[in-house]
Amino acid sequence: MYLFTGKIVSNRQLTRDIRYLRITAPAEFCRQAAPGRFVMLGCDDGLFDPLLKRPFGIMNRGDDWFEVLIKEVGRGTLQLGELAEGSCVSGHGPLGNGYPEVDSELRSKDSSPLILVAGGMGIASIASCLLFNNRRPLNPDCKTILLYGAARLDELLLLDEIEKNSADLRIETITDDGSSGRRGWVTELLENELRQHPASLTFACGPEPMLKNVQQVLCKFKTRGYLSLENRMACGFGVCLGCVQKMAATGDNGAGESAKVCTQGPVFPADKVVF
Amino acid sequence: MYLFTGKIVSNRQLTRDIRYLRITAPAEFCRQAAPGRFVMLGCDDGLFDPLLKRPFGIMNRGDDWFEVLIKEVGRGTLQLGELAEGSCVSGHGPLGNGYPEVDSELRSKDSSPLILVAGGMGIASIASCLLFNNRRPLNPDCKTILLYGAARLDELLLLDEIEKNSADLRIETITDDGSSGRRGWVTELLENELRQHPASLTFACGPEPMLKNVQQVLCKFKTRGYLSLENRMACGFGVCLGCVQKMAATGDNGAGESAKVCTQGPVFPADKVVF
Amino acid sequence: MVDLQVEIVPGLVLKNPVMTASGTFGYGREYTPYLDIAKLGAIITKGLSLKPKTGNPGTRITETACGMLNAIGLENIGIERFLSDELPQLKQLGADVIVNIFGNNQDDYAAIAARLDQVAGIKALEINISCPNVKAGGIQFGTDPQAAANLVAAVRRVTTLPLITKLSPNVSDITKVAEAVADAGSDVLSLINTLVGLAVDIDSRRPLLGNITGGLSGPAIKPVALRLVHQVVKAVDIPVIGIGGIASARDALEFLLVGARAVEIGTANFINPQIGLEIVTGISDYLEQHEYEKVTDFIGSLQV
Amino acid sequence: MVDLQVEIVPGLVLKNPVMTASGTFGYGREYTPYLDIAKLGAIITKGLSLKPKTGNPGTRITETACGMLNAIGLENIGIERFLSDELPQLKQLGADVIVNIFGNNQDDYAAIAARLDQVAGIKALEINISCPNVKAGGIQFGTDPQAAANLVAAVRRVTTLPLITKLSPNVSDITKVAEAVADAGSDVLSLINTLVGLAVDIDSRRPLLGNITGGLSGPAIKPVALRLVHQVVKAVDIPVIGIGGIASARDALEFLLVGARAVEIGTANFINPQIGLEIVTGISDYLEQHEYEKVTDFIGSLQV
Ligand SMILES: Cc1cc2nc3c(=O)[nH]c(=O)nc-3n(C[C@H](O)[C@H](O)[C@H](O)COP(=O)(O)OP(=O)(O)OC[C@H]3O[C@@H](n4cnc5c(N)ncnc54)[C@H](O)[C@@H]3O)c2cc1C
Ligand SMILES: Cc1cc2nc3c(=O)[nH]c(=O)nc-3n(C[C@H](O)[C@H](O)[C@H](O)COP(=O)(O)OP(=O)(O)OC[C@H]3O[C@@H](n4cnc5c(N)ncnc54)[C@H](O)[C@@H]3O)c2cc1C
Ligand SMILES: Cc1cc2nc3c(=O)[nH]c(=O)nc-3n(C[C@H](O)[C@H](O)[C@H](O)COP(=O)(O)O)c2cc1C
Ligand SMILES: Cc1cc2nc3c(=O)[nH]c(=O)nc-3n(C[C@H](O)[C@H](O)[C@H](O)COP(=O)(O)O)c2cc1C
Ligand code: FES
Ligand code: FES
Repeated sequence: MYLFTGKIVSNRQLTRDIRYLRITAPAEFCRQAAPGRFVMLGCDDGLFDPLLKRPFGIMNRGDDWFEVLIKEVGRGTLQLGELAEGSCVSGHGPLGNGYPEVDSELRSKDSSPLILVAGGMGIASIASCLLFNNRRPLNPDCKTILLYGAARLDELLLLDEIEKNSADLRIETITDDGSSGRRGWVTELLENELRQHPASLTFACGPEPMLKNVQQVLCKFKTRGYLSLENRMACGFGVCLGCVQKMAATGDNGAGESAKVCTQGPVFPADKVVF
Repeated sequence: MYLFTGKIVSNRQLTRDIRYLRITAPAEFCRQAAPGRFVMLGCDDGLFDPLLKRPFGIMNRGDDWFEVLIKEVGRGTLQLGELAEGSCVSGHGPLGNGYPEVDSELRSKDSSPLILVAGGMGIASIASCLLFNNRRPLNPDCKTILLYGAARLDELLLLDEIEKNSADLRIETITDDGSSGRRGWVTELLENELRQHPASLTFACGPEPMLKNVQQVLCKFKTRGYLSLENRMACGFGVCLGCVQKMAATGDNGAGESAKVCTQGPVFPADKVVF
Repeated sequence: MVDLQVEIVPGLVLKNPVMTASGTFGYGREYTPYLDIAKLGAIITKGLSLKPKTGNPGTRITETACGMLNAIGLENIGIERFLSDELPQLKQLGADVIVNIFGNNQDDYAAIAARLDQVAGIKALEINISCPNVKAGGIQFGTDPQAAANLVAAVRRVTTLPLITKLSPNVSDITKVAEAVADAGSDVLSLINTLVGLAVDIDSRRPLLGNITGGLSGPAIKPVALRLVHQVVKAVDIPVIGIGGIASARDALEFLLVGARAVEIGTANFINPQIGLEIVTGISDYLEQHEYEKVTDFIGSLQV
Repeated sequence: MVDLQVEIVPGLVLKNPVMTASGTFGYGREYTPYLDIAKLGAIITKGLSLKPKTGNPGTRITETACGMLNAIGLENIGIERFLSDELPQLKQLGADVIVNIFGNNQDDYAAIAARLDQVAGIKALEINISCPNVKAGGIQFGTDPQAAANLVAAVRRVTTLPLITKLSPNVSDITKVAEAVADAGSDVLSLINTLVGLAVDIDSRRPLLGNITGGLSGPAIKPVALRLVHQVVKAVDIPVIGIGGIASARDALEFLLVGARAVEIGTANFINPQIGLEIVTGISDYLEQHEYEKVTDFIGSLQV
């Protein structure tokens, strides 16, 4: 966990309200960044509006930089999204647990695939599993399928980057309005896959309604999976208790009935989360 | 009076904490800008910290731009001073009365000079009398002397610009630490001049202690002058009553005992102001 | 077109629910270069007293995080000069005028109210029982339910104009004062006035304001204001006007949502003198987009 | 070297006047990756109750202009788990620990205080009589001088530890509560706890927090906090600790200037977990630059 001042290396506008930023960071931060971990970012201007830092998934990282995808939905994301190259940000991270390592223990059958499910901005977190791959490989003989749903075709982001970086990846996309060819929800794609590969391992990130659906689908197929949550956070390191999520009474994530998403998550076994 | 969004055309750093900004503005704003008038400026970011706009003297203006000198003394000036070229500001103005037109009525003897006294950042306001000159001339047969005091040599600003733009101008400088050659206060220079030209007309702008001294000197020589005040302002257009200054009981600036610096000033006859 | 008209009480119907708060809109005329003040729901004058008042000496304003402290001290031109020099022009401009009044004691308040009772062109009186910047008068009425009720009753006796009582937030239980003044004959409540605050300068080791303490206003206080409006709306049967930190149409709609029948814009006028009308338009646009026919359908529709 | 040590009361001497506020510093251990918690004046634990508590459902935090609202609902691990799982490590780390306590009623408070009385490694108790986010307990003690005094007296009877009573800002006259609890045996006062606030979402037409209202903290409330500290310092003879919106050494010095003998940093810890020590250093640097030999020479030196 590092507190640092980073510089915006580049800021690409992908859609009307989505930005793709590369930011400098200490080497140690980059080394500790693992798929599914996140960073708290704020503008480094000494002013108090916005007050708190905002959490973003670390989508990719190099030796001394990392990348985030920012959707401008309010004051904080708007301010960060509009930062010019060369501007400074205050960063804090990497935080959270990240996705589990995909080893044989996690997968019940080695031939069954790893299914990554991304809804909307959930791609930022999910993409880290693929983009980090060339540095810290997932189990090499693990086939991977990316199921990616968005509202419209132009919100299906970074597909080129992801394909380029991930050999042996199958990508299926779907959009709410059908503009990508297939119309519907990403959980329909998940059902299709699980029907064929019921012993798969699933990682999912996206809006809460989607995660609820993913949870139900996984439950129906009695198959294992992990959900990455995006609860509101004030601190990001376990002290404000603002981000807690109800959890099933027993299990490996905390003894009690709730867990701090920032430190015990954001990635939880799908069957533990109580929405 | 215009509300407008201006763009930073250029931002030159003159000293460690002083910036020289050129900002775009509507043509009508520029036409109405007169020496000694001011503009309220704030960052156009939709955020509430800083909350209020800040007042700055309009030092110069063209057809669709104006210039200000900003000394970074707190949150507001720091934010404005650090704005990159191309950034937007919210502007409101031109506000205030400005310096009176220098016609024969104002000056008791046509051969006696107009003395401009600037202390520190007061140069921004005072310089407008000179830099606007090429557009709206002061009385052409009026000789002008600029008396300019600052803390140190490197805080004597824009002397080249001013000389270039003002034919027939004599400039005397003085610094607190003597680094400009002469050590002392600008009011000493004023005393010297008034001793020689007791019928001069004086305009002065600078920190309050300096203006108090100027007032005393003018009083001693029984000569006419105007002071430009820089009271704290919330609105700049006469509605908050935050900027009022005590005034002598009678006179042409308001019936009462106080005046709003933003609308009745910032320039007042020196003998009316009660410090 | 969304119908923005709101009837606060039968004698006080506003063309839209957006007013400008006392002390932040001068006497109205100062704003004519920026907007057509006749298009506002109403303008509320700077607080007026029987005699002119010069206000507090020293520094009167200082900025704080997302807010400002003021200690103007209720400087004003007095009721007579207002009636002779300002009101005629406001009438001519077509503005709907509410006069904010204050005094040093109950008799002062009653005297101003009586003086204004028969004056044409005044839509209502707003009684300031809550200004934190004057020693006598003002806040002690605002924190004591009984004193507030007596004051309102005294004013009520001498005027037939709709009476709005402006409440102080600096109390343990605002509903006590609210109920007391409602019972005493106030037709409407408006809240909040400023929170009492202090700012100091560590270098000079002095308070930043001449008056030492001042009134905190601006976006910083909006959460407190919204909470108090919500509380008072639930506690009393008379209409409530929401004030505090409103700087956008969304802010104004938040107050309407919790049940305010109208709002007053204060500090935001200093930053953007056109904000009042921008908020009127913004409310209309929002309601149209969300398919409301009239603003009254939105008012008080909070689901808890 | 400036001497930063402050004696709050004879039994409570701090190496410097910078503490971390309850509920914003976890149980202390969470901050060890960021700073040496032994270098802080003291750390104050999350509010602890007799039994573990799960807190409020739904959204618990939302940001406001220069502030935040929280409605955590005093979730905590309970006093026994704190003593077994957390305190030993804090002792080992060398931290000076003040325990913040609350209960549903007077007996709860007394029971916790009694339990902690003989425990080594606790420097003082801070009694939270002012949390706005729980229905039973908390705020009703904080707004009623008599209830507050009874509570403090009950705690006083069962402990010899220095007692700090944490006051609510949501009152008409804070000096009444301050005097009452001082008379009842509180050694020290700390203030302010959060202001009660509300935030709503006009699109969903619902409150943004699960608990409806929440506690406002952060820079937005600093002027109100400073005013109340100033008021209480003048009203009582016992020492006062300042809290509210402190985010820099200058902010902390403002509270010391008006007479607080120490400060607590709250919300700012979330934004910068190292802020506590940065403020210690900043205070030292400022005082050195201004040629103070000890911080106690600066405390209370406001000239009005
Ligand atoms: C672990 C984690 C990882 C995240 N990763 C990314 C990412 O990679 N890219 C990205 O664009 N966003 C990500 N988010 C969401 C992002 O943090 C929020 O969008 C952001 O905090 C909103 O701040 P704001 O000031 O712009 O919005 P606000 O003005 O605070 O709110 C605007 C709107 O956004 C909603 N909102 C606010 N906070 C959240 C939140 N935490 N989750 C969902 N909705 C919220 C509000 O309800 C409101 O409707 C992540 C969140 C978490 C917790
Ligand atoms: C009519 C007028 C014209 C001005 N012209 C210029 C100009 O051309 N160039 C320029 O750099 N500045 C000018 N000023 C001063 C400038 O407005 C202030 O420096 C600025 O408002 C400070 O804002 P801040 O947020 O940076 O400082 P804050 O953080 O608000 O305060 C920082 C320090 O500045 C002091 N301060 C704040 N406001 C004022 C003020 N109005 N006057 C003096 N001291 C103040 C405070 O006491 C404090 O010590 C002018 C002021 C007025 C009223
Ligand atoms: C500079 C200033 C002067 C004020 N003067 C008065 C006044 O004369 N009478 C009054 O009732 N309220 C007065 N107020 C309070 C405002 O009307 C309003 O209640 C308060 O500022 C909160 O609203 P805001 O946050 O939108 O500013 C004044 C406020 C400010 C900022
Ligand atoms: C998330 C959060 C949780 C808090 N929990 C407690 C608590 O358990 N007990 C308590 O006495 N105060 C609690 N407080 C109040 C703080 O200790 C402090 O009084 C308040 O936040 C004002 O200080 P600040 O503006 O520096 O945050 C909490 C505050 C926050 C923001
Ligand atoms: S965000 Fe503060 S505890 Fe998780
Ligand atoms: S600055 Fe508001 S009246 Fe002058």
